[in-house]
Amino acid sequence: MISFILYKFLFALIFFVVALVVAMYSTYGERKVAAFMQDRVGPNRAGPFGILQPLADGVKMFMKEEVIPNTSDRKLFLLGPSLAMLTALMTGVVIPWGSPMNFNGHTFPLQLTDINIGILYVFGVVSLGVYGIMIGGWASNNKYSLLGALRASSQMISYEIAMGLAIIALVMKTGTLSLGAIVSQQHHTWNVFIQPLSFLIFLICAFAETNRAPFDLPECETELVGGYHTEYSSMKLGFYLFAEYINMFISSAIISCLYFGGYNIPFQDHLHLSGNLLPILQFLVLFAKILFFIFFFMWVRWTIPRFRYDQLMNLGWKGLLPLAILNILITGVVLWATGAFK
Amino acid sequence: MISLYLFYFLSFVAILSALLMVFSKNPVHSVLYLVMTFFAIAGHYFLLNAQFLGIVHIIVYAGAIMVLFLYVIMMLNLNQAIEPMKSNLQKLAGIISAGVLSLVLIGAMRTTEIKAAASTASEIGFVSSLGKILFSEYLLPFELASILLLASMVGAVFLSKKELD
Amino acid sequence: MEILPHISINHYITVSILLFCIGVLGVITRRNAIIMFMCIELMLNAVNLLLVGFSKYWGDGNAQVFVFFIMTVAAAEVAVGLAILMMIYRNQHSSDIDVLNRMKW
Amino acid sequence: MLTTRSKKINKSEMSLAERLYLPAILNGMSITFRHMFKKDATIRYPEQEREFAPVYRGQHVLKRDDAGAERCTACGLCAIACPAEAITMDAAERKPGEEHLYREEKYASKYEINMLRCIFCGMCEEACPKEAIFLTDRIVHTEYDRQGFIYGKDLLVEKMDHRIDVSKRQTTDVLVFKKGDQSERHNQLGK
Repeated sequence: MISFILYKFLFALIFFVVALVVAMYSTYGERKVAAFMQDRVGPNRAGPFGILQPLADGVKMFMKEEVIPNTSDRKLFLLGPSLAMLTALMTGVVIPWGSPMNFNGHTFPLQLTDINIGILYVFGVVSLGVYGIMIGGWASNNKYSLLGALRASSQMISYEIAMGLAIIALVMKTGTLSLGAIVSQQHHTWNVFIQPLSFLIFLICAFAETNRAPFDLPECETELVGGYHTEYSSMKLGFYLFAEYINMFISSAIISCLYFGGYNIPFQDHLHLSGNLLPILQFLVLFAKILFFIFFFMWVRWTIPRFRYDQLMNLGWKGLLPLAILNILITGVVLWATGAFK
Repeated sequence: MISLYLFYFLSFVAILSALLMVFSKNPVHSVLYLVMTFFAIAGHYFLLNAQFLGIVHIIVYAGAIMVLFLYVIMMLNLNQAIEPMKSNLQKLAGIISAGVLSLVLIGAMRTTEIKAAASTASEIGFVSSLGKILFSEYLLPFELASILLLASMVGAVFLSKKELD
Repeated sequence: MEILPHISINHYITVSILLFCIGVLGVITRRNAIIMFMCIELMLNAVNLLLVGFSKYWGDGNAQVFVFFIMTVAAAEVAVGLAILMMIYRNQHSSDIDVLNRMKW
Repeated sequence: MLTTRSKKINKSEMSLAERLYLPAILNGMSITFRHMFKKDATIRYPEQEREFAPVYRGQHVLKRDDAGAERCTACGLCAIACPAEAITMDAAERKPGEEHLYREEKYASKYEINMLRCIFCGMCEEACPKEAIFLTDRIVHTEYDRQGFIYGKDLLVEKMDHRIDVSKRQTTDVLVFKKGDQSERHNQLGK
């Protein structure tokens, strides 16, 4: 029992560290990708190729003067970034990182918990993500922050619906809500080939839920100064930015797990891997998939301009929502025709 | 024993934050305290092994309904300064009547005899068993609920349109 | 009487009574229509908690389905209710329930 | 049509493929992806420096003649020509024994250019009848206060042991043009 708890604790700790490091290096990656796409070099001063840049940024963030506006709601002002960070990190609990490892007869699952409503859990935590932004934006007592907060909440609620409906079509096919089961089902065929429309809708909604360009209206520098984090400075601002990158990491992980086979390696059976080598390879493959999607997020950000607000709402309610319902309908008909319902 | 302590902890959080919700002057604080209450109630659901309801409770109440409340309060810019308050006498009367109500209800509970439980199947709260009931016995109400949601959506859009004519 | 080790159904009844009464208290003492609305949500949730408790007690899933429907209705109610409150606010520039003592304006 | 670059805009209804956005988005993404492998347009500045163009106009210099006497005669034509009104000067008369310092009988005792006002247009250079002021390929350095940007003679007149090469800007065309200009002017004065 104690060793079990210790293992889980250690696993959670490792996950946090990995998530934070990935988030840190995403900031570096973002600047590098942006630079490459714009025929520039990007950060290259701190360390070879600038790989120490995130550390320098972190030190800078910590050293900066912290400003808390006089007119702000102090407690909620502090609560905002912490909530954003908390909800960003909470989702990672259900991601399966590989098949279980074996050490002298003991099995160590590479998943923190495989609750049988894993997808609903993810969905629940994602729906809480808006609180960090709303509370921070409101507590700043600044009109730009408030506008950012309002935009964030309406945007996230709108896209949550389409996201949920997209997942429902997937769940109809998989027949389970557990992420572990969904990943192991994709041993032969990835879900993206079975549910391409669902994947597309989920991907677009993931952009909207993480407030990434082209859906970054809550922060929208050109219209709202800095949006919900206008009044934030120092590490509290860092928390907001970090939460965004962790969200990106987690959404990439969820997309890989739901649609791209998770830790499954293509043609895994032909490789004849055994023992603990397989989980390690699987972890690396999943990580590669995640990194690809993080790159994809950045790629899109530096390609597509920001939506206008009415376009955003139109896309969500008039585009993605009917499309998701249509997808459910098609899935239902196909499942009925193939005799999956008994 | 752990479950008992958990029960007391969750109940304490639920009741305390509910009270704070009623008594805090700032509407935004009220909303956040109510969210906390809902989390405690969701915790109760998990304790009772009603996983599906617990997570749906969080998604629907904390994730959607309370965000909507927060949204409206922020949009109308209701704050402490313009918050209408009742006189202290009215408040006292309210507290007394609510207290009396709770006393009556608890008294009624104490004198009522509840039949002993038949069986405690542990899997009733799971998605699969709940889904079976929902889509067999309660299929018609389920469909009606979807129509109700659609109607309310249309109604909300219609009501919040600025120009009706 | 026990539904979980050391927890009887009376525990849950008590908690839900208390939550319900706090909801009633809020409806009586507050004048802000939105807060009153939230108190009504709290009362609904007290009932939900009781239903889930009894569902566990009897080992019966029907009560949980009922809770599910209550949530649906609550969501619908909130959507329409908040829209109405917005309309009232637009006309009255106040969310004070005591202002709404006229039948028409 | 004001420019040759103007493009005809098609305002007809969008086709289904266009309304789907996706093809356009994919096209855009392929463009950005291709740019990832293109050669950088930037240079690493402190290590690498870009060469100045031969016509670069940087900080001014007040030239001395070959013997080391200042060429400027404080005629004020540069100050009149300056569109930004950045140049001021005081004239003084050369005393006997200062022939090795100043080429003409009159010289500028004070000559100041406000580098914050200067737009580096090169009009002073054009106006100068004595080949005294030139714009060079040197960069005006930053300062912490405005006073520091008012360059006096100490900064503008070239040092004896550190002559500044302005042959790049002193092209034969310029010389011929200026010579012709001067002779024309003399002719006009003669009339």
